[in-house]
Amino acid sequence: MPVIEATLPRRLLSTPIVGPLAALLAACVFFSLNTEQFLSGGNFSLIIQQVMVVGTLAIGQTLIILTAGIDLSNGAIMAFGGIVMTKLAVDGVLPPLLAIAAGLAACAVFGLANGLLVTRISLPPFIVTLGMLNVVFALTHIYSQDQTVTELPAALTYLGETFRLGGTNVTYGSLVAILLFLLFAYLLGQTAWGRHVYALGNSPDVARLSGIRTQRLTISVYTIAGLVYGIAALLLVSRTGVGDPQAGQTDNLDSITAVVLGGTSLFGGRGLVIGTLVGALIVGVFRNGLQLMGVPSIYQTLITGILVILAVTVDQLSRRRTR
Amino acid sequence: MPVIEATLPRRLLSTPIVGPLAALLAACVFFSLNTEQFLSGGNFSLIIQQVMVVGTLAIGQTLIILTAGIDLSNGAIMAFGGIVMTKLAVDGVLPPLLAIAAGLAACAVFGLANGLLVTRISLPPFIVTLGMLNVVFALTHIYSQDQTVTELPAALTYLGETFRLGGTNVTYGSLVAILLFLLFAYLLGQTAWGRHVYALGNSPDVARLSGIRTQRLTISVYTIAGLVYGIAALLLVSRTGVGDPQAGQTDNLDSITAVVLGGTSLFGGRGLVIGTLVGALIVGVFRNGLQLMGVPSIYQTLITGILVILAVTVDQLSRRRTR
Amino acid sequence: GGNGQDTSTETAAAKVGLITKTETNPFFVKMKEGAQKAAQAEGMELMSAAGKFDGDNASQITAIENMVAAGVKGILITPSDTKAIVPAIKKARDAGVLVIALDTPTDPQDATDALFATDNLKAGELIGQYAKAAMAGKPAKIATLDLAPGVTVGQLRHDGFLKGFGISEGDPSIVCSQDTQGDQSKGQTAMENCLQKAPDINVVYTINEPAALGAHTALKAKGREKDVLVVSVDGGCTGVKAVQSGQIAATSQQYPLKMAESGVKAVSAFAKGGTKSSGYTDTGVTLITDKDATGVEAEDTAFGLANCWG
Amino acid sequence: MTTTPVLRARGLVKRYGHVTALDGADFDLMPGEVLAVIGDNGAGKTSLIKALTGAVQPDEGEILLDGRPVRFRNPLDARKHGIETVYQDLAVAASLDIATNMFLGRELRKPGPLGTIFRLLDKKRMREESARHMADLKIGLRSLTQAVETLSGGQRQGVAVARAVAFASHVIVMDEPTAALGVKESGQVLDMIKRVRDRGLPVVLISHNMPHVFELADRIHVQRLGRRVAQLNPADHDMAEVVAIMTGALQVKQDESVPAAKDAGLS
Amino acid sequence: MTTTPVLRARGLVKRYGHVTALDGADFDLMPGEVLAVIGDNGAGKTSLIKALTGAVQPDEGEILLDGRPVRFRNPLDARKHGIETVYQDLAVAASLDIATNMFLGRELRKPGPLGTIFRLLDKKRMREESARHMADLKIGLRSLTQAVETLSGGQRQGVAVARAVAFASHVIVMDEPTAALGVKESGQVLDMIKRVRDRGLPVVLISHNMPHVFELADRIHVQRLGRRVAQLNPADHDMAEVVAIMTGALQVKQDESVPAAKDAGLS
Ligand SMILES: Nc1ncnc2c1ncn2[C@@H]1O[C@H](COP(=O)(O)OP(=O)(O)OP(=O)(O)O)[C@@H](O)[C@H]1O
Ligand SMILES: Nc1ncnc2c1ncn2[C@@H]1O[C@H](COP(=O)(O)OP(=O)(O)OP(=O)(O)O)[C@@H](O)[C@H]1O
Ligand SMILES: [Mg+2]
Ligand SMILES: [Mg+2]
Repeated sequence: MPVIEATLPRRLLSTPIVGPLAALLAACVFFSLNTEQFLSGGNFSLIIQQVMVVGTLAIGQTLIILTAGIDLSNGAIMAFGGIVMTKLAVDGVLPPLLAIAAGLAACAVFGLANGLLVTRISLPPFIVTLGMLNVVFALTHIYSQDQTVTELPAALTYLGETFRLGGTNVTYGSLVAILLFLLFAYLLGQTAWGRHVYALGNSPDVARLSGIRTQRLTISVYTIAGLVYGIAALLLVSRTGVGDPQAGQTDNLDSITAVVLGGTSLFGGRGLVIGTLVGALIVGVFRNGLQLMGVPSIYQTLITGILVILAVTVDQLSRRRTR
Repeated sequence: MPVIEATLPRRLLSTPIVGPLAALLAACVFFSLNTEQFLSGGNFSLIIQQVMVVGTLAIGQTLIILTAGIDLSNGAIMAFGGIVMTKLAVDGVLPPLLAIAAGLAACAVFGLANGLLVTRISLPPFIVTLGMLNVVFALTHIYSQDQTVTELPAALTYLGETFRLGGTNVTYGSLVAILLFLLFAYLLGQTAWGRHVYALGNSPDVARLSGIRTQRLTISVYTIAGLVYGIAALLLVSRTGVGDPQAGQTDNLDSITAVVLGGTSLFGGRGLVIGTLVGALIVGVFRNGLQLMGVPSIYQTLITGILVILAVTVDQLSRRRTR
Repeated sequence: GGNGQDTSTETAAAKVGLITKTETNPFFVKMKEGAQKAAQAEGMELMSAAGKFDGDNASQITAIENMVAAGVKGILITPSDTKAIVPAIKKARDAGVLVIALDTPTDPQDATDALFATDNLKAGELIGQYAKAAMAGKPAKIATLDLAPGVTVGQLRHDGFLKGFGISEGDPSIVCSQDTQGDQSKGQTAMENCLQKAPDINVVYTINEPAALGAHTALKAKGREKDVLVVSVDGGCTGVKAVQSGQIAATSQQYPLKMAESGVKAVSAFAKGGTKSSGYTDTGVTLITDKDATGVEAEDTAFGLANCWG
Repeated sequence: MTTTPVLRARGLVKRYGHVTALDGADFDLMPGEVLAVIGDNGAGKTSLIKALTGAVQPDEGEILLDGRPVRFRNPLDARKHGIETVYQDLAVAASLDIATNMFLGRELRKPGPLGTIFRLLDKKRMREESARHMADLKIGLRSLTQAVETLSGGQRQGVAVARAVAFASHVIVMDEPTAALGVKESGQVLDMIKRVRDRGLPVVLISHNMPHVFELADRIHVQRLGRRVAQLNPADHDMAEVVAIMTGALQVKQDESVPAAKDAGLS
Repeated sequence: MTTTPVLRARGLVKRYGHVTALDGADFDLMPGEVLAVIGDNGAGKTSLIKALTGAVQPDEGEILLDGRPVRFRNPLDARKHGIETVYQDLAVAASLDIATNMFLGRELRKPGPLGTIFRLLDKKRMREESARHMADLKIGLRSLTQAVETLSGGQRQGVAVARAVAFASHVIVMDEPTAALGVKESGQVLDMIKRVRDRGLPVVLISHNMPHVFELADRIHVQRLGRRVAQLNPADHDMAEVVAIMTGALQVKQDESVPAAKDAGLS
């Protein structure tokens, strides 16, 4: 039998990103028709600013979910990282750039701890990160003494500054988040490391027997995810201008929502990080659009819930058709 | 080769409940030695009262996790059920017992809805129940208009009454919760339905090809879980004496913690509902004991986090030894 | 942020935004109702938003941005994080939006144009003074059922109570402190464990009335409901009724409806004539009790029920 | 038309996305015969028997059981008609023990009210009966309460085969039942198939093992590129010829209406 | 001692809980030979080769590669020594495509800085090389970018075998590589094994298929109850005898120190 490459349109249809993209477009069209203010460069720039923190957390979450894991501790780790970098800088313990580096390192260390527990003792990621969530949350409040850190040096809020792009103000932070998505799309799609992550999520046994050092790989994934949460912490700090010990408490589920809306399978091994970006944008567009329409917030919660289910339903049904 | 039954001690050691039980005992010994008030019938009765709501939620959670699902909506469904039964009774729409029945039915209906979405559209349980969490949460607040329902008729608080058992006051609610655990231990261990739940969690394909109606079974599991959440709602109402729209917001993760501490695998197909009881008690004993020792709340969070990880670690290591 | 310029036409009603800490706490629900009514009276359109939990700063920032983008004239906000919200408020004000803090001041207070609020420290202080007087020199064993780590209101009320009672943090008379998230069943569990730890507790400070009712249930189970003094803050109708029936000895009543009404009116005035209101308007706090303790100014529950919210 | 086929299918089509697994396949199983289904990897053998036993729904085509059109919506439907199947790769539930697997989906309950009202399982009887069935197949196992995941591949397959043989009342379908089995165990399965055939029950046997096929089969169904390309009587052809037909090296004129050797199966 | 065994093991023990899978097993693979490992289901064949290739750690015993003691802590260690293994049941990652599976764990990077600095994969070259290897085995596949989960069982096995053959430089171990394969594909795998042997590479072949064993094997290692009970020269025994030894019906005197037919393997 000859080796035939699948024709392009078919491959496109079976790509898991089509469903989420369609949902995003539909939402944008709907809100453009129903509100005056939705369709503008400024508003889109705003939406991106609003989702970039959860979106960045969701990058790390994507990595972990691709390995068939899950991370409930990412929001808490981000909050801790934010406190570390702001407090060290404001207290004058370290110069701002080193303080940022220390915050990133702290996040990476918690990621590493998750990874070690998942691999060395083979605990389920759900329970490891659930425990870590409590631990890091407590450490954040103990270390910060529950005080919001203010009056940050400029270096910490630099990414909150804007530059003009085609008549619209865009923050450097948005750009960093987008670049991070592209970087991880590259790493997952074009490098051996990415291939191994997918293989690991498919079947740890097969991956191990194929000569992949699965423990080391898993640890690398959790540590890199931790580092990405550190970047999310920096984005959050630069966006809000403060170090906030209360940050991120619902971001674990929000980031998982983004990943799943983006078409990544919670069973691991299937998904695209660019889908996660789309998923995060879907949530952001809905929150922004509903707000612009003046929908009361409890109904926003209701609609968000329905839409999460609806979006994955549409995605699922469209995939079934192409099977 | 002859068919030899495994010898008893070995079987006992490989039973997944030994680890959790050991952890529970260790905790009890520790707190007995470190506080004066821990070791008393009254205190144990108290701990059981405190964990019975989450424990009952965790029964439903166990069923769902055994099918390799997960339920993030259980606390929200319970809150809704509590509001329905108290509001209908207090507003005089229905006599108290019928109001209770309506509350149970409402919970079962949400369970059914979860089950239908999981089976008919084959959506991942995580995302279905995450969406449902938002939907039910919003409905609870819309329906209750955010008012706590008070001045309940006696029927609704009857299970909060106590009877004396060996010198200790025990609530009827505690008894109901314990009986529920025994009932589900029976259903899972001694009936065909239970076997099918385990088989389904092992591999849906194998279960289906073995002639199990997997869709119907899954729907039955989610619906029964919903009904159990309804019972949890009644226990909560009878314990607190009010219908509280704010109830249960962290109970989803708490119930999962109980299930996992009880030795049930998040991958489905392995676990015991009695383990879940032990898991719930571990959490309750720690919260109670730490409080008796006068540990500040934030350190309690820290210690709980560490202990969740530690308990599953010990469990995992002990299992590894018997492999 | 702050790029969403005002594109609304003259015919459309002017918009006012209300951002509360959470969307489900009856206190904020009442506040929203008051704002809704006032907005209708003023011919304005109300937009509302809330954080997902007490202390959720990020959601409040997002809400401010979206409201500015929607072209509101003014924003009323109960800041979840008094410091962390300041930069976002500044951006909104730079975009020409009037920002008024309700219930809780920002830190610094002049980060908003105006503040319509209750003094939470004072609310705590009142019940602290009341408890001190009611104990009449008896040695106190105090349990505090607090909110959650790091939430400003909780901290202020707690500190106020201690101040009113005349003790400081770490005083040996405080025998048990527990977080309750302001939740009734968590309040009950916390009280049960406190009683287990120190059965002779005789004063209970609670962050709000649901926690107080939870504590009452726990006390009742131990047969202690008669001889333990429970004090609280909020003044919701359920709470005042509990004071009336003696479950709670006293509560500090606040007036969310008044805050919201005044806020909407101020925004309306700004939208029509451009006058920005400023400064601090105390919407008042009143101690409600039926068991007068000498020397502490208080109103009875009849007054409380007439003025309660929720 | 002297004999009605027990199981008959016409024009079955099954597509998976852009792959057509079945492309108008026919099928006939005569009473009491052992029908071997052979074909290259990917020829659609598994797809064919999955369509016949309710495990997948064919996109087109019809299925007749004892001459009557049937539609199996799921494997249980087929099982209710006495059709037992050993599926390739998907035979047993890993964490459950052997006895539970044997009786999965048809558990025995205790006699009396314990069973009817309390739905209590009769574990002892299920264990005993399992032990008996396993002993028939002479599959050596250390313990029947052992989880299936601790068994070797061959032992697992043995459990699945023993189950099908124990419960079939109409047709047995086996998708490569001996693929993972040792020589001794394979021999036992083959003996078992013979015994089943001697009971008068027809057997569909998918196998790549030509010696096994020639040892057992009364007729051979040759599947190629999603359809039946020949029905052969093993007595008329030697192994090399059959393999040549299967791989497409040799073409045969297909006698469509009447199964090529419809009376060969009556031993 | 004229020839050093390529791979040698003495007294391997592996316990799983209360099951002893390997009970002091010995093993010898001579240069350039095809060594068949046969035994009943559960005899410990898979456990033996897993211990030899780093997939599990034996509890006791030693392993020598070219006469030097080695310890493989994981399959990668073994692979680095040029030992390639096709594991029973666990060959491929389901959601990844064929080319990715072929090169899993040893991906090719683009030449130049794109590869060294940017770690960019050379997908085109991997696809081309995979296509070449698959063509060698004549396994018909519609598309190399197809996910492996859409392949039939046999096609999957083909991918795994092609991968091992493509990369082995020292020893190839195959655990029932033809169990799921069709006649044609089996033949191709057997041909492939012969070609590998002709290159001088020794092959360990676990199989239940006696005709295949007799067609290929230079020596036969008989595993029984967790240990090696005999090493046979297929020229000295007929199939029935070998099967009898395997099942324990016949006992042989074991010549321990010198492999029974150590020079038979040099073709
Ligand atoms: N679930 C599926 N999704 C996509 N394609 C499939 C699926 N199942 C089977 N196929 C395709 O259908 C074709 C027929 O597969 P089938 O499993 O029926 O073959 P087979 O004859 O049983 O092969 P084997 O002898 O290897 O078991 C193959 O090309 C396979 O790739
Ligand atoms: N992971 C495991 N846990 C428990 N027992 C195991 C495990 N793996 C293998 N065994 C046991 O070890 C023994 C040997 O198994 P092994 O898989 O090595 O046999 P085998 O010779 O390869 O059999 P087959 O021909 O069926 O593949 C069996 O009795 C099996 O039950
Ligand atoms: Mg097949
Ligand atoms: Mg094997």
